[in-house]
Amino acid sequence: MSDILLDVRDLTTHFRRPDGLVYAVNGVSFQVRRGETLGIVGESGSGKSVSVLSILGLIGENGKVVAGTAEFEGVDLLKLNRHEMRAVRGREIGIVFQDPMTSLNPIKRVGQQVMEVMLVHRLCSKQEAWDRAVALLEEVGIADPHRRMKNYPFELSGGMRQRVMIAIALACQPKLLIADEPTTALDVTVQMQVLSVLREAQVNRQMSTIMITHDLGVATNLCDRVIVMYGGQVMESAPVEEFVRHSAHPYSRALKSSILEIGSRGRKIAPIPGNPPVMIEPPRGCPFADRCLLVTDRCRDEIPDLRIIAQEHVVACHRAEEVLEHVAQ
Amino acid sequence: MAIAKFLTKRIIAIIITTAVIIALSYILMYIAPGSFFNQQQVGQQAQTLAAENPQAFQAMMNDWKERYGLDQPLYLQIWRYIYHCFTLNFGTSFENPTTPIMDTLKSGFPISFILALGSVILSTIVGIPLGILAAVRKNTWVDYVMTTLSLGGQAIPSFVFAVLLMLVFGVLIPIFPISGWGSVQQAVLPIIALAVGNIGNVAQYMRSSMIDTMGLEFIRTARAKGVPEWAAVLRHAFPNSLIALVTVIGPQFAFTVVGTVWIENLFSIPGLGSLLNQAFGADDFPLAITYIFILCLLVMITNLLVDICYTILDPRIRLK
Amino acid sequence: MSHSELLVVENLSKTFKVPGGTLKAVQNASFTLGPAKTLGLVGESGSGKSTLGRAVLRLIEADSGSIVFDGVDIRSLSTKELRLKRKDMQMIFQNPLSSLNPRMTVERNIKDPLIIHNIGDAKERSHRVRELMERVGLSENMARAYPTELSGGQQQRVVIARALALNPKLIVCDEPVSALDVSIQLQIISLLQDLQREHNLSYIFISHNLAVVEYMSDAVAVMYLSEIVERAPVDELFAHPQHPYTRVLMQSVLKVPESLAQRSTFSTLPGEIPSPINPPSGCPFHPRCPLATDICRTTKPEEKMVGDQHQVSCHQAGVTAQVI
Amino acid sequence: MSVVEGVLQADLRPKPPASRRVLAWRRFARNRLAVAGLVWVGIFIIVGIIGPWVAPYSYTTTDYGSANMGPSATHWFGTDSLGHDMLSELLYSIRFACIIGFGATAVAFVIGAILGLLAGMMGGIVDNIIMRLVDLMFAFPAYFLNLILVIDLGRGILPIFISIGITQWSGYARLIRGLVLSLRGGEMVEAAISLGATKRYIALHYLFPNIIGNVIVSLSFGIPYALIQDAGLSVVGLGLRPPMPSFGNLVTTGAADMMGYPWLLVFPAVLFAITLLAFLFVGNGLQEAFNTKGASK
Repeated sequence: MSDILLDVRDLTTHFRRPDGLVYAVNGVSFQVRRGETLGIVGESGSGKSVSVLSILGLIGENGKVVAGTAEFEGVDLLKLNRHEMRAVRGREIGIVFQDPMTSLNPIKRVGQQVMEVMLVHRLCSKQEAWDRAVALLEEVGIADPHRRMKNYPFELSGGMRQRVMIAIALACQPKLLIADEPTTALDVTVQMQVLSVLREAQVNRQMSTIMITHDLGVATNLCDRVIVMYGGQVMESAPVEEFVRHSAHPYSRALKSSILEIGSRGRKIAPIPGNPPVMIEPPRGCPFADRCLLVTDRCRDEIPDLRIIAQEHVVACHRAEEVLEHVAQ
Repeated sequence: MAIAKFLTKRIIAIIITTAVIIALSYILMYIAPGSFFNQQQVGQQAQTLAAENPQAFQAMMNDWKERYGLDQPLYLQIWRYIYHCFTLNFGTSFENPTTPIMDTLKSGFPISFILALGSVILSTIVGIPLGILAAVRKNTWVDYVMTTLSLGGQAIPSFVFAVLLMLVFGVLIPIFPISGWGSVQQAVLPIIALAVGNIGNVAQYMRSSMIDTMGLEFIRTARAKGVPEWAAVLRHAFPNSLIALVTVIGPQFAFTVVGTVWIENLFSIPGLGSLLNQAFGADDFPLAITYIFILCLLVMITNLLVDICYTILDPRIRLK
Repeated sequence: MSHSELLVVENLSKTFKVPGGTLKAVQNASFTLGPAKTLGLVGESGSGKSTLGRAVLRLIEADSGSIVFDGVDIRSLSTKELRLKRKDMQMIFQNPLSSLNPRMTVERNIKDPLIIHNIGDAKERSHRVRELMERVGLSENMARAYPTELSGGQQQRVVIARALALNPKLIVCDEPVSALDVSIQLQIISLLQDLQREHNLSYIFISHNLAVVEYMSDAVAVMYLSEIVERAPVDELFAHPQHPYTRVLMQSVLKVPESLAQRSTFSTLPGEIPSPINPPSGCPFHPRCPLATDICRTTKPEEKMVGDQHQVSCHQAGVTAQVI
Repeated sequence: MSVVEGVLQADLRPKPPASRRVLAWRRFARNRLAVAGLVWVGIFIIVGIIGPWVAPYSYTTTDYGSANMGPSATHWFGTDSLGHDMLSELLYSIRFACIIGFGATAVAFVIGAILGLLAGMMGGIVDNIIMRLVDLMFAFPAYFLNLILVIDLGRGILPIFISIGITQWSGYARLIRGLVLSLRGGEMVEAAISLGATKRYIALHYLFPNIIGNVIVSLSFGIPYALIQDAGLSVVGLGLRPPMPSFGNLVTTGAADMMGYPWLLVFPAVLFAITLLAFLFVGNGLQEAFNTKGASK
């Protein structure tokens, strides 16, 4: 059995808009190993969500994968027909979305919604599904699960709803859990609760997790490996320890210094100038070039390839070595 | 308990509103120049009587006024009518002083009701699938054809459509009778004529409601669970869209009942509509008030039912 | 003391009527704010921080309490007087797009306060708008664009320019960076700080993010369930947080760890903020508080001084300083 | 100078100042049915204005000698049982339909807008009273109120469009109140208040421009609705007093003779149907162009 669970190569996804194409994802490659938690970090418009959701065909009717492969246990998900894809969704790969307020069907009971995923994949009888759903709710930390099964989503708090979403995603014992900004819409204390539920589930179940987030703090505290995306491309990918110490992409470093931590007071801050790109033209050169302090003419004309600069550490920057040298000094 | 309180509140509101509407209608008819309370209402013979024997005429007029309460002050007249309406004692019409209006209602109302109900059921059964189909096939020719047809259905008033139906299926290809009432065949054309506009309305509303719902995130969740597309549409999107649709179907029923008056005239159906010309064309105000009372009550009861439907369809809404 | 203060708020309370009863949005909030200073108002959703910010500007009418701004009792002003006074106190919103008029160009939006208060002639106004746009970092060619055509960061700059147009003394910033990307957040924070220095602005800076509040503020008030539970100068608060809730909030700010060993355990409070319609008895925080004792369940803690200008409402404050 | 402004200038990509109106028009123009509808409506209005001058006969001209004739060179659309020229009747019908359709909608809109604005801006007891009135109007079968009002006011053009207007205002009132309320509670108006704007200024510069799109859409659906109401009056013989022609009158009399003289029915019925359809297409197109929801009736 291969160590790689999901192998995405050269994924390219476009969106059709009335005023033209949006080049959302441009040749993204990444791998997810068995049992690992992968963090994909980026700002809005970086393509972090699209690159993962397009593998499962969940990007809406205007989005289209135009190139690439995504092998999940050796099977290219992008070549599956509708029927085969359905067998993967929810069964092999579970997903937790950002906003628990809108991600649950407002007029169906919570229990039904957890049971549905098991019944759709014909895992068990209705009775058994009920028992399993109760156990799942308990696992994600919902008190009094028997009563909660009969509640409607509007009767639950935001944190509880997100726990229900996690229960749905875990219900079929998926090999991969995708969490798309699962804490962004929640209060800070509740964010902590949900992160801890996710970490526990990941440890207990030995599954792989992809954590999509804009928050470098979440990624570096939760994940084994971090991928930084910008302008629909992978900028850098490294194990978390390597990443926090030796990140080699100017964008990664800028992102890190953009995070205010307690104790930042009085520190001189240097915001990244400019705005994230709107990808209405095909990429030409490094997408970060406009905002990069180290930019050269080459950066504007030539898309940097992902290069290995240390073990398991790849970076897409023409001047990565200089960045590292500069840090070392 | 909550239901009892809710119903009580609503029923009181219905009674008050209906009473206000009766009063308003009465006053509006009372002030109408030269109609409703005109002496002509007592009939042709009375005119000759007035010329020949003024005294006898006066006596007859007094008798007539007394019968309809016209000898009393206006507010008492209004009160009398409200009271009579709620006790279902509608009296007799000017035109036909021997037959109680209630008898006419008993024979006419069920016919109009069946027509309206039939058309609403037909339009719901046909309109909902059409709307869903158009939503699922959004921006394809199916959608365009559906949208155009449903706009067409709404644009053409039911009486115009009725006339066209009579022309085609009654005259050119005579497969359905175009007048009378009593057999199932006779009900076909009028019900279709009434339903066409409603079908368009329901279909278009269903379409836009489904498109909205299909764009919501819980549909994406359903897909992410591996739910087949048809189930995402029918089990998740449809029930949520239905909530919005109830808003349209409810008032539509009442509106259709009004629409029956035109259709009944055209198809010579002895429903409530046949009385309409008499009530308003011949200024027969006891009949007119009865009409308004019945329809107003129907509208309000439908609204009440719609609200109850909401609470059944949507757990978030509680009876208040 | 209040002589040197720009803003003195005392015992401000606001209750809303809602279907299920009454919602106490703000209870007995008191604080002071000096000129060119920033008060950070931190709390989670439903803590009442936004209501408090709006009540200070009388965008929401408080039920009781007093607001003295610039020596004037704001709550006793007539509608007309208040309108004129608004020149001195402005607001910046969380969602810039929804606070701008979508049917007006950027230029017209920024010019709006000048038109409302009839300041300058057409030429002077245009000149002022250019000046403001340049100052907040908007290029001239955006003047004729509509707000929806700008990015979130640019929209927030328009809002800031509009608030600056009248040369206010106080700006209430309600989560001004929460809706923005990380890199843009820092730009806006930096801009707000520069503007504060240049114009001697005072800010009430409302945020759920303790790190941002720490960075911006001179003093911080922590709100929980419609009450200010702890208030202190920023250094004091972060050095000696007294309220258990403050400490939890501090832990909830994730920092990028130096090594795997330093990673957060995500330990936190159980439960979520209770409904302000039915607040718990005693201390509002007791159902979630790890230090809660019987007295916390029954008796509401009084505000007490635990250090220089450091106030806290907690029975356990000072008794236990151990980390939660 | 801070880092921010210095570097910012570079990447602000200049955008062409595309006006919202232009964008809305482009969206509308993409909808071919809507454009076709608009063309028809345009012709309809022009005919409504010049019709009486180009009409070959007056609607009062009766010519028993040539009654019930089919379409011919002298009478393009034939004649009716009184020898009225059908073409002329139709041209006058269009004129009267224009006046009644636009007039009734204007009356309804003026009443609805005033009450809706009052309810939305004042709130409290005023809002309560106006909304109870709206509820009452929704419960009152509009058609019957219409009939009574026509009986009260008479069967001329002016009384008819006033009557229809009086029965149709509640929808506009509810729409405008809803829009005002949703805006009034929003951050945009809050921002305007914090700038020190007066109520009048807010209504004029903030509320009005932001609700006008929905209102236009609603009006475009209101006109055909008023025309249907007008025709409905004719069905029970309470439409425009003959000999004044109207679509309702023509269709109703045409239907009575449809076996013998089908042209008397076909021309007015088809013309009427196409006109209503054209208005609906325009309304639909506007709805998409302004991207408004729930503004239709």
